[in-house]
Amino acid sequence: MIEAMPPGLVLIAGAFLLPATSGVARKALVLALPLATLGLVWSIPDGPALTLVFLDYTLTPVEGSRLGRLFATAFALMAFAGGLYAVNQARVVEIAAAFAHAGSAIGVAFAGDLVTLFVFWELMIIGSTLVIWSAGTDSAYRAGMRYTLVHLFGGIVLMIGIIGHIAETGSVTFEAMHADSLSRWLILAGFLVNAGAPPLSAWLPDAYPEASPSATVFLSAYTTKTAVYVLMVGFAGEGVLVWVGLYMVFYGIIYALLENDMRRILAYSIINQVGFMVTGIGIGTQMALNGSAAHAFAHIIYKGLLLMSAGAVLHQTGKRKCTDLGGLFRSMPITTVCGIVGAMAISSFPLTSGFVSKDMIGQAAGDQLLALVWFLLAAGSAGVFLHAGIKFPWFVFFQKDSGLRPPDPPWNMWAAMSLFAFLCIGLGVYPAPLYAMLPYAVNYVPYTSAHLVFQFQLLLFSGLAFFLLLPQMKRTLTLTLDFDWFYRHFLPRLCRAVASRGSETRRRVEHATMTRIRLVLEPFFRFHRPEGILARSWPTGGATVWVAVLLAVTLVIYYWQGAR
Amino acid sequence: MSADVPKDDAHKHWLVRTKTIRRLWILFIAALAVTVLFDFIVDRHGRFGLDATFGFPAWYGLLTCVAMIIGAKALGTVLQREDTYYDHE
Amino acid sequence: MISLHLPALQVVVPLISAPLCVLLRRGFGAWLLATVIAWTAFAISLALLAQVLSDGALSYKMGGWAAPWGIEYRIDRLNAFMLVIVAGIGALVMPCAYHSVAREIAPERQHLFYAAFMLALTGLLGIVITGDVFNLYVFLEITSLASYTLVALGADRRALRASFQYLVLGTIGATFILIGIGLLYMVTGTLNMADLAARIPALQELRPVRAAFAFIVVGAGLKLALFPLHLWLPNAYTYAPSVVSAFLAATATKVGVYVLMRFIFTVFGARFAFEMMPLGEILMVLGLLAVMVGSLVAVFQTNVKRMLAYSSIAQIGYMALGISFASVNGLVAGIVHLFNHAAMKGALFLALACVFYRLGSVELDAMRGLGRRMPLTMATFVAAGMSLVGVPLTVGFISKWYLVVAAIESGLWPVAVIVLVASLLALVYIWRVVEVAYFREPDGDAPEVTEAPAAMLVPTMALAAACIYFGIDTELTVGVATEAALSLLEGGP
Amino acid sequence: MDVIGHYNYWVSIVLMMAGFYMVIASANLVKKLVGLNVFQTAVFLLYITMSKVSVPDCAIDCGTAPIFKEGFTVYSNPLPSVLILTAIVVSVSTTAVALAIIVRIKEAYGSVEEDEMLRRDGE
Repeated sequence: MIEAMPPGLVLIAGAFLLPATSGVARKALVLALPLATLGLVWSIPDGPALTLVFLDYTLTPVEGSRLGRLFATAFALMAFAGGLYAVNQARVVEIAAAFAHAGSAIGVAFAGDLVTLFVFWELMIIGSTLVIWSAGTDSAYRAGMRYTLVHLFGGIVLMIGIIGHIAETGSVTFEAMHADSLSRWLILAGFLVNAGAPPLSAWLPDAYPEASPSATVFLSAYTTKTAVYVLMVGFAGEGVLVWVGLYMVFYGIIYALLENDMRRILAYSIINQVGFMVTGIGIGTQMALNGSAAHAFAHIIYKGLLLMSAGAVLHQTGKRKCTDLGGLFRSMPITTVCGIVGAMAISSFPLTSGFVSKDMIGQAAGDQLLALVWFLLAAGSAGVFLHAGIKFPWFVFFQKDSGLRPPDPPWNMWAAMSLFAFLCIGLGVYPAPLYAMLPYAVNYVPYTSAHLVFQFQLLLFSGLAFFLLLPQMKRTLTLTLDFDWFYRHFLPRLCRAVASRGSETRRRVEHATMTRIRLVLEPFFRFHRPEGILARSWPTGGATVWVAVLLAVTLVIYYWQGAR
Repeated sequence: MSADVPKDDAHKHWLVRTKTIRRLWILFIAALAVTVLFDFIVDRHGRFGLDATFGFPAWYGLLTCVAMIIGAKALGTVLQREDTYYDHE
Repeated sequence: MISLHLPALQVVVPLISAPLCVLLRRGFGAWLLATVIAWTAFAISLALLAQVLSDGALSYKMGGWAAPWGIEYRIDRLNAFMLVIVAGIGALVMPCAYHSVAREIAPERQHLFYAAFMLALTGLLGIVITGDVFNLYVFLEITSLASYTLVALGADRRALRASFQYLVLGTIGATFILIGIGLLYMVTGTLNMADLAARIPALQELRPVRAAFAFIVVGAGLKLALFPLHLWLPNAYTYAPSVVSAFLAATATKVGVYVLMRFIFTVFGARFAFEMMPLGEILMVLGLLAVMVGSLVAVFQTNVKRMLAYSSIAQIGYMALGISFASVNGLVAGIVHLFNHAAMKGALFLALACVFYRLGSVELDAMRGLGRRMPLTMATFVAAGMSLVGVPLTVGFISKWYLVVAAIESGLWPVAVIVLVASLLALVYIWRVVEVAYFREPDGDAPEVTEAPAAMLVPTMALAAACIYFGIDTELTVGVATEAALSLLEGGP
Repeated sequence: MDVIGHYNYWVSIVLMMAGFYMVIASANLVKKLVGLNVFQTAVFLLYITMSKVSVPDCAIDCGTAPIFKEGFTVYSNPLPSVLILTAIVVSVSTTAVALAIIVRIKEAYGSVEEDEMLRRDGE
């Protein structure tokens, strides 16, 4: 019976349990729940493990697969490290929400049908919104609201797509499909919203940096990677994804280069990294899919690490802008080292996890002789080093001395960082366990002399470009307009304009109708009705006018219909 | 690298002393040279021709990075706003 | 023996209890009687549903007079289901009423409150159970008169204004229905629904039938607060006593929707309403407008009760939309949503009754930090609120799903989009409450409050639990709704 | 169409519209209520008028009250009159409730003019 339970439910149930506990019990629970989930994830065999009937459909809420297990493992690991990182500092509501979010993401990774997938998909949105809100600030509230709305919009697109797909095929199974009809295009679009694909990508850098230090760590792992997972299952080899992915790669780099907020730099860099994965999915060969899966796994760890180090800085200094930071390596050595390890890993420096995962995608592009894709991916790799590999550690830990001398963060935070730093290097040195988890057999050898030389040249000369153009990279107190301008600036104004027009119109209709009535009937009633009083409208009168209007309209329509 | 006044150097962290920085630059340039020189002994067997040229990753990485930085700056002139832009919602 | 007369007892028992409440002259005694009666009515309705589910539709001749001349009570799956909704909400609201009424209504009026409440319940049950159109009108007026009184008992003087407005519009609506019934009688010579259904197809070219149709649809539209005939509703729900809002929001408009369905499908027949008359288009346009306008206005309210009132208008729009598809899935969506909305709005308004009982206000600002001070109440509110949004694993999701399925079946993709976008707006206004209650600190001078009394909390939580339970186990609700929808579309009760 | 022959329907419709107009146009709650009553009365007339049975070859409308009497074979339908008695009861009750509410409004607001009430509530 136990293997029949969706493993994510452990975390979700735990989320409801957490607020009821306190003290040591709560801490023990925070650390134990993800590990229990991890155990459960590995106990689920391949194939459908549970079916149930819901509405008119037979669902498979739990279906084991290699790929699902890989993602679920990374999600559970992240929940553990994130829990450790947050256990003493974060509000309990934040950890609870984060666990619900993680549990739902694991639920998606094991969803065997589209309805289950959608259910967990929506639960993820709720969990993540609460994670953002737990920061308790006004800006977090507003950003969280925008975040939810964008995601629920994505959810709408997805739901319509799913229902349309079920109506067309009669099948609820979640399996490989092609974007060949409106409903499947909608499913693809719904997935891509969560992946941070254009044009709605702005939700990510908008919302994540507003959350609390530990909350951002949690957030970085689930939403986008779940999207990568579902794209990989549903739309592997869908050509358009190559270009979507490449756009994301360069979008992330360009915006990160312009950004001043350290966690927002990392947020753009998430889009950039997911871009690599999406490109891999678009290429769709076994090598490319292995690369995307491995990169997603590695990415969850090193991006978690980077955001932990940024979070540690924020927690210790209360500052988040690069213009306010700098020179922190003096007093925060552990954080600095961990941050650098994360930066190396994201740039796929040899001996880090990024090195053994990302270039599988480039290799796949090369094998398929996709010249343009290959060259762009190489340029993207260089750009990663530029914006995340150097820019982030340089402006936070080095550059000018900001005068700040905060100590390293509390033990649980640096323990979590050290764990992930260890994993980043461990997977880079000994990638066999990771390769063993990948969906297809791996025939890729990362450590060849050609690959090493290529990578060193590319990265070091990117570094040269950075230092040569350092004056150009000077931080400014600015933000960069993105698509969110439309719903943060333009739409609210439009709505306000429309709303005032709307109530004005209603008033006018009521007014005009009553004036008409007056014009017709005035002669009969003039003797007892002072001039002008009819021109005013009273609530009951106004409401009654609508009754009359509706009755008249329906009568006319019905008679006309009869006369035809 | 930085334009700090040398006379305070003694009080500074060793990593940001002018001398250390100069040494780091020398080390960096040496590393650059070594990686390029490795092109003579390692066959990187390119697939598309251009990527087989001498020191391709080096010059390609440098050029694309310069291009990306310039591109970003150019875009920034259009899209950057004061960071209080959205505060008056 | 008694089981034979259950249909009559369903109406007669609460009807008799009303004057008894007046005679008791004491709040507590009247409350006790009303509670016992409400639960008895609930038990009867459950027995009737069980009977109908096992034996099919049953007919009861009031006073032993045969059908076309006497009044017939005819109970099929749809109205058995409706009876359970109405009586169930009545039964759950009564335990809450004791504390809430004690706080909001003067002691010398409390027994009258219960009398009016029982009359309202009688009327609603009567509308649902009867198979005679004129009897339906009479019950409609019994409910309406009782509701005007109940609304007028609100503590704020604006309740009086709201009640009067409700009275004027409600009377117009009921009179429209009366006109429609008269026109139908004029051409068919019968008042029995089954008879009408049999005779109308031969007469549907006649103008009086068309006029009757227009009058009845508009009249029922007024009763169910279909946009733009909803203007009485926000004030009435906002200023009425808390339990009255809960009871009316959960039942009265639903019964209005039921009346509309009954007339459209049983009396006039789907072919006449949707093929000869463009009712589908009209309901769709009005439903969509209701959904959008109701939700949008709700977003900007600061009084949570008012916010929920506008949300009700939007939810009624969903039901109208479900009817407008005139397809099985559309009707299932409409009927299931009747039940779902009753459960979630009941829970939400009862949670607000708890809040009002402790805080004396349901303004958004007053609810700061309430999540910590009244955790169970607010948890209930959130659960029911999520259901309103249509989050998966709640009842709201089931309705939303069927509505979208129906829209896509009919090829109306944009309608599906609007339905779902409006659920986004629902999230916005529910989120506002969640955010204020859980993520804001209370003002320094906020009164120290504790959890609401158990008598109020338990029914509220029971309704919220229903919102979640029936969101997962849909066999009863969707099952009954599907069969009811099928029989409605076939025509005839 | 026989316009004059249907004069009883026309009366009923005119009354209905007049009542409706009063409900819409009057700010005074009592006048609104009177309008509502006129509106309902029009419906009573409609019901009564339709119960009168007319036969084509009769000199005048022939249906008589439903009392058996020699010489009369055509009787008017008694049922609508019965129905409308019920409706009249309903209408009286409505009026009573409305008047009670108006009395309380007068106590609470000191006015029965809708615009005045709105102003006193500051809306």
